[in-house]
Amino acid sequence: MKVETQKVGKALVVRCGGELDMRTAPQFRQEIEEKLNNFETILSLILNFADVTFVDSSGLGVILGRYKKMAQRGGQVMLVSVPPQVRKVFELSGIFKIIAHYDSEQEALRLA
Amino acid sequence: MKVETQKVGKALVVRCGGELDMRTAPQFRQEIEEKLNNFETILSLILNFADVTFVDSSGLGVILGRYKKMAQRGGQVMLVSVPPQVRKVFELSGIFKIIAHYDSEQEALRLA
Amino acid sequence: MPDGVKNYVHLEFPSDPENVGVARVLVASFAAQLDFTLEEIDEIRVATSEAVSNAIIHGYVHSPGMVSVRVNLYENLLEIIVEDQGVGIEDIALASQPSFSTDPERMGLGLVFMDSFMDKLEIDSAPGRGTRVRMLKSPQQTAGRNRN
Amino acid sequence: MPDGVKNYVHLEFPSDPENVGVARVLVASFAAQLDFTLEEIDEIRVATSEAVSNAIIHGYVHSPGMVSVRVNLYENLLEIIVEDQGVGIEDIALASQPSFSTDPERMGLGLVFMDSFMDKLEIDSAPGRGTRVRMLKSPQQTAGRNRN
Ligand SMILES: Nc1ncnc2c1ncn2[C@@H]1O[C@H](COP(=O)(O)OP(=O)(O)O)[C@@H](O)[C@H]1O
Ligand SMILES: Nc1ncnc2c1ncn2[C@@H]1O[C@H](COP(=O)(O)OP(=O)(O)O)[C@@H](O)[C@H]1O
Repeated sequence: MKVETQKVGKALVVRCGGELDMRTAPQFRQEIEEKLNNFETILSLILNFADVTFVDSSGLGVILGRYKKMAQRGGQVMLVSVPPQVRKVFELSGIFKIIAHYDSEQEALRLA
Repeated sequence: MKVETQKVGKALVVRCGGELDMRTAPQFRQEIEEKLNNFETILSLILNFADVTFVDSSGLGVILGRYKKMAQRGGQVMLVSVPPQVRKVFELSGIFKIIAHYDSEQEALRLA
Repeated sequence: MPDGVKNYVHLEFPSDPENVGVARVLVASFAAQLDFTLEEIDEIRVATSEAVSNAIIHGYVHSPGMVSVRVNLYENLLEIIVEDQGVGIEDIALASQPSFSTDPERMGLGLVFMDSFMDKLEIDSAPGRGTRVRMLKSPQQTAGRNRN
Repeated sequence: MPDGVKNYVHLEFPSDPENVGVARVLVASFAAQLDFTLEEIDEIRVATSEAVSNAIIHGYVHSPGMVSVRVNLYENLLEIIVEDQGVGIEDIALASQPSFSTDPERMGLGLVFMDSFMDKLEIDSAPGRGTRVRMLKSPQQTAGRNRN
């Protein structure tokens, strides 16, 4: 999968693409962890899912893991542009109850 | 696969989409044959392949079959918008030597 | 072929994570023979992914093995059977509870998703004897769909 | 697994035309583990389609039967083996000639495409014993490609 990161102030924007499942979850986790470890000041992790085509429970697990990490440092995770075809697993999982989602990066950044 | 036909004067424009293989070839043949049988006046069969994603030798076979039918009535077949990913089988088969191809329907219709 | 089966495919592969996506793609492509909506196909994709991931992650947690995916097409009904010869499940009722997982890193939602996204879910498993997951789904709308 | 095989999938299905596209999709998806370009994947798709179509059209011309597609992944090499237990080929050299077909409605290009689009093509067949087509292909560029 594609994982592009960009630091914007105290936020880390992660633009993801492709399929997030048990095969790609480790890479997804590692690339984000590396950045978070390098920048202790980051308090908002913004996951842009616009180009994500598939997420299953393994994918949700790695998102929840990042949520726990960010909570530990008093930060938050924000989801952006969750496409319709992957929205259902997010809704069923209840993850939207603890992680807010936004329509655009701009909107998330404004509230970061 | 998708097969939409439109009669334009002495030409029959066929807009195709999807995969043209041994599964879909019979439907493709039948829909064109029906129209050609209904309109004996048609002298140009214009196959618009813009939305075709796959063609193999079974697909080429049914195109060549239409070519023979049209030749019998003194008509021609014209290919339009053959996408890059299916161009190779056309080139290898030598079918471009007997069937002309054009970039747009307009161009083909002008020469029909 | 079992009674009433119109067509089927049978896929076997070693428990390599690379094959989860391959199995999904196979099942989704085969399922297109029925009038499923794109949304229903997405649901089938997730259910398949969960069943195959479970075989690899849980079934073959100790040592690798083979996963089998059989997809049967009936009149207006799709049947997916995912099997492994792995460790098996001790307590299927417990395993089926939302959030239950024997792996602290996982969410315990796999069986919940299979159950929610498919019309029917059946699990046959015993410790040391492997696991067999059977899922059924029919298209909800009966209107014709233009297949590619 | 055979020597040097890193991963594989094995698909079996009855000789139903619906399954040609399913087999193509499976092989293309599995092949994505190597650094093939999109163009090379398209070539693999055509070669697979020809081999599976031949098994269905020629191999099982008299009565239906099972088709087997095995895809082996080696270090930088893909191997596709398509098998049927159909009528078999009398004269493989003759069958391989461009435009040769025992079916007057067909173009006789299937084997030509398999040979052109893959690096290596091997056919093992005998009348009444079925046909086994083995095809090999390696990515031509060795540069890394960003997989999804
Ligand atoms: N194929 C399997 N083999 C062995 N155990 C399994 C299998 N599938 C499920 N399980 C057991 O059922 C539990 C719940 O599975 P599931 O709901 O998919 O959640 P998760 O995969 O997140 O653990 C797993 O933690 C595991 O203990
Ligand atoms: N799997 C097979 N079983 C039996 N005969 C086959 C098989 N594959 C190929 N053939 C024979 O080889 C011939 C040439 O095949 P091919 O080049 O694919 O062209 P076509 O499919 O257009 O006939 C076929 O016409 C058939 O006689």
